[in-house]
Amino acid sequence: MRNVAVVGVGMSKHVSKRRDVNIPELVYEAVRPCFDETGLSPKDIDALVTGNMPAFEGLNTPELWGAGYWGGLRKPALRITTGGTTGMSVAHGAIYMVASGLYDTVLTLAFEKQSDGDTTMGLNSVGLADFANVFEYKGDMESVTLSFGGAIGLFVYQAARYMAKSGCTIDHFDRAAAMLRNNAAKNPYAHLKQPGSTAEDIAATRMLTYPLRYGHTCPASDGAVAMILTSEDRAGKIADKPAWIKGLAACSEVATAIGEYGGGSINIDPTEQRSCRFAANKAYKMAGIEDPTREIDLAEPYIPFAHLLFIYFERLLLCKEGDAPRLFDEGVMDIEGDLPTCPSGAVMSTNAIGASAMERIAECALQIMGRAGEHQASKEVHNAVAHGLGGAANFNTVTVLGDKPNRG
Amino acid sequence: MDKKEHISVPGQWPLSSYTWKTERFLDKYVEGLKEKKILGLKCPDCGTVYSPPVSICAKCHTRMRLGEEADWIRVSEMGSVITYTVIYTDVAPGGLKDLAPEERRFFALIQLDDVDTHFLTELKEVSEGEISVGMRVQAVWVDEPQGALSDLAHFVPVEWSI
Amino acid sequence: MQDVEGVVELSLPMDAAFNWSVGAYMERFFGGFKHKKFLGIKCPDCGKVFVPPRMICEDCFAETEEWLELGDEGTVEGYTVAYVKVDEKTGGLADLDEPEIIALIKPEGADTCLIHRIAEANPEDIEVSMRVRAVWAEEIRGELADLRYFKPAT
Amino acid sequence: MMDRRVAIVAYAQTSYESKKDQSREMMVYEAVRDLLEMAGISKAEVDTVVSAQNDYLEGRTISNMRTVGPLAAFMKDETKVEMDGAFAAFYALARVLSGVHDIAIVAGESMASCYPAYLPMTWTLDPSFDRPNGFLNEVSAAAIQAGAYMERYGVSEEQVAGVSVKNLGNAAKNPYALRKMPDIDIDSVMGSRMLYSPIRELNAYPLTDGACALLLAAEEKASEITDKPVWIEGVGNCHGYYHLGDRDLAGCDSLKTAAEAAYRMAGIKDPVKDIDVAEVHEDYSHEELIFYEALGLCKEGEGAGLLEEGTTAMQGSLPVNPSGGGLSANPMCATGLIRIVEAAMQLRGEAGEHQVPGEPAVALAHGQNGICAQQNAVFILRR
Repeated sequence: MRNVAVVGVGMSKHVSKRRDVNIPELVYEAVRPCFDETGLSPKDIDALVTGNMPAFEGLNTPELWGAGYWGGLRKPALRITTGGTTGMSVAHGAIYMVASGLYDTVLTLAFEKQSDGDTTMGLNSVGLADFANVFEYKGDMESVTLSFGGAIGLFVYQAARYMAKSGCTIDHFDRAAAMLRNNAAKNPYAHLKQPGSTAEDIAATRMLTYPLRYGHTCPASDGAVAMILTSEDRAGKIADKPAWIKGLAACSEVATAIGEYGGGSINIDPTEQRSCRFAANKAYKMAGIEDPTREIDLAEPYIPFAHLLFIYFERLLLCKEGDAPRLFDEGVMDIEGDLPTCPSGAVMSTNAIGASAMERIAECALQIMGRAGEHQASKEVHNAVAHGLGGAANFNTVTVLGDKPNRG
Repeated sequence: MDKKEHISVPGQWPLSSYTWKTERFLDKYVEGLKEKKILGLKCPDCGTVYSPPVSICAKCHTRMRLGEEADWIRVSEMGSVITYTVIYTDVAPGGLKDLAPEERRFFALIQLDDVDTHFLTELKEVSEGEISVGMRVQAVWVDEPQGALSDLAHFVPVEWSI
Repeated sequence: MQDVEGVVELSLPMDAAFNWSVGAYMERFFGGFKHKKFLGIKCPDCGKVFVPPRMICEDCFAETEEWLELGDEGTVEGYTVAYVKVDEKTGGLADLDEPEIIALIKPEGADTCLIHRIAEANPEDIEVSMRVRAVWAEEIRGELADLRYFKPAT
Repeated sequence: MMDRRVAIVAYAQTSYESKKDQSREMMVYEAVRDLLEMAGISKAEVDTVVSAQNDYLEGRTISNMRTVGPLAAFMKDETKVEMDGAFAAFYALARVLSGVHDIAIVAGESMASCYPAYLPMTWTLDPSFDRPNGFLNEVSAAAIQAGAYMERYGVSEEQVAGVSVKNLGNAAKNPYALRKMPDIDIDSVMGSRMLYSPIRELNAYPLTDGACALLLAAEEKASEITDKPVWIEGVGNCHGYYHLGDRDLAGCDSLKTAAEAAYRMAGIKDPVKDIDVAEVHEDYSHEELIFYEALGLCKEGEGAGLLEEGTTAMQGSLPVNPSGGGLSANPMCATGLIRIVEAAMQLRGEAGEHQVPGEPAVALAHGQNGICAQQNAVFILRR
């Protein structure tokens, strides 16, 4: 694949309600800084690749409306939507546009304006048809609705099994949440900032559904992210220190917990995340990374719930299975640690859903460029891994970034 | 961000205007439940056993043979807890309300013996201290099965083991 | 092997509700309705005047800034006579009792058109470049519904 | 511009119906099963899967979550383009060109019998004005466009009806088509129910259930799979103005730009001479005339003449839509992909009764997205 560089990154501030702007205007706040910082204008852009979580805002293909606001008029356009993974699936689309040789410089962006929409019904609509069949065959609807109230429904099952397999406790989740809240406080784009948050503060929040507490969950945000990607021959002219795309992969399994139309699911163990390991292996191989535990300097996994910090640290092959809680205890994942993980504060602190997975790449790029500011990792970042999660924890996407392009 | 009243326009996504269609892969399964039998459906290509059944095997991209007697097998009423949850809160007017310990309910993903899939069910006759991943459980039937998914009322811990 | 025939058809009585922010530019546009005027906005680069107003000129990628008062008259640039409408529930095309005129109308002083209804006119009397004038609600609130329809400006 | 040669090596279509007696999952499964069967490969050999689906057509968000199995995408690098299928093919092409993937499944599908007909497209409208006003929808927008085109160039309703007569007559020979009308004439179009003037029922696409799939392969794999590869020589893709009131409705600038890009890449100098057969994605009959002009098959305003002189008829020198086009079947998200598949079938000489004469060597296929073809994708194929 042709080398691809991230040369511009822009993000809007993320808050719970931006009632003063419409969707194209909100996204423009992420796009404008990309152009300002690179000195490029839409004339320099060959294509636009976009997406958001479909069906959350009640707008069908909002790019039809917005792309002109973002410099996309008369450009090739591609809308990609895959659920929670959307932001990274979109970025992968943009990477392939450049890697294919079809285009040289591509603007990519992802967004969500949750305050316009009905997130709960949006999420429920994932399974409406499946639940309808359970209803049709006179299943116990109460158990379905009680145990699947929103996205948390699935993740509690995952968290409980991970605890049993790894031997970690809810206390780990409390401390992970506190670390992420503190990291977010250093990130100017983050939504939920709680400087000085402690594990005790998190532990004092209400248990929603065992084993996850309110303090282990993510907010609903309005926000957007944009990036400019370009080919190797152009990158040096645009940015002094671009971040390079070294590897990418996605992998899809079937949904866990409730199968299609109420059928059984072969995705038996929701903590196994075989698709994540599979994608990570492929992406590392492309990047020439043989031992991610040593060669990866920083990770931005997709963590909307606290327990996922441990699961994805392991499934991204950054340690042996079951070791994540111990490494966390040793401070490895801290901003000052050996393998800083989610210095941005993660999706747990900022969740404009469609944008979230692209923000993982954007955050890795900022860290490699040395432009993360207060949440810049202490160690020098040569290689970083970004991750996206979607569907019913059955879509995984992985992107490996580095400070040097691939050779050979 | 700001306190000013902003103009917004209301709208709807009328999900009630949609129809979804699915194959009748649960017909024979609920017929089995009526006779207090749990049936599984075996993929004719890779042999994966689904219970409840499905119409397509994702693993090997094969259409399941819903009309083929030989592919339907009776499976065990016993299985293991893959994972579980305890419901601590419920939706109430004005937000969530905490449930008292005796009101809390248990749900689990269960994998039946001889089956390659899991499904969601309620666990009863169990306490928060007892429930665990890997716990052996067995099916409890309603007294008079109707040929409905709810005939398989819930699961309880297995009191004995071999 | 006997195949299992037919499908299960499912539906559920559930809808999702939304509330879209119109943004600062459209808020100001609706503010103009209080004075029975269309407000347009001009691109600082190419000078094009947009109605409805918007933040960006797509051609120039420039932020618009200069607001213009355009009155409430315009010309018909295109139209259709509707014999049906989209049913809000089924989405199908349901017959209208009376045909309705839907037109592209370019407000005087604007370079773009908006789409609205023309009433107090027979379909056969409508033609491209005829002048029309807005008819406003009796009680003006500064919202979309203030603009009821257009009629021929004779 | 393309470092690697990529070919269409297999294709599959379901029959197009107004109400299929199966789930959309089974419909997709059958299309992909037939595709793999034609290619003679197993799921294991596929590297990546790109689907075209729209959540407002499916009535559930993350609509690709439940089609992983049917798409043969289990444990694959799978993704979804929420646009017409031609754009999914465009993305899959980029994936193979990058060298990361060698074999890609592309599939598009929808079931109009399950979604509320014309409502999903109204949800693409500006929520601060056009959507709450309720005047605009895809049909009324198309009618305003048809009126603008006819007014500009003095084209009559009968001339526009000629497109329906050609396409629906062609469709009678296409085994997959939904609307087959071997005996159609101008009078039957002019006598059909008036919807929004000048658009009548037979000027508009039929609501359709259906799925379509194709297989792309890099050169070295293509020769293993087929001895009749159809090469993708050029692609173009373009996003145009959103607001109907901003556009020059009598033309289609974004298609013109997309076509120019595709021609440049494929080395097409004179489309009329260089292209042997075309499949365009028209939702309404007047669109096909506008598309002739935007594609450079004739001068602006001469689309009706091109049709009338028979150039675009099945036996003409540049047949357009021998399959019957979107007027004969329009499963949204699949329609543009069907155009690519039909074009490939023509180049392989496998179109059966609707095969055009003269062993075509170069074909054009087109897909559109958004109201009045706001976004367009163009493919140039060569056998």
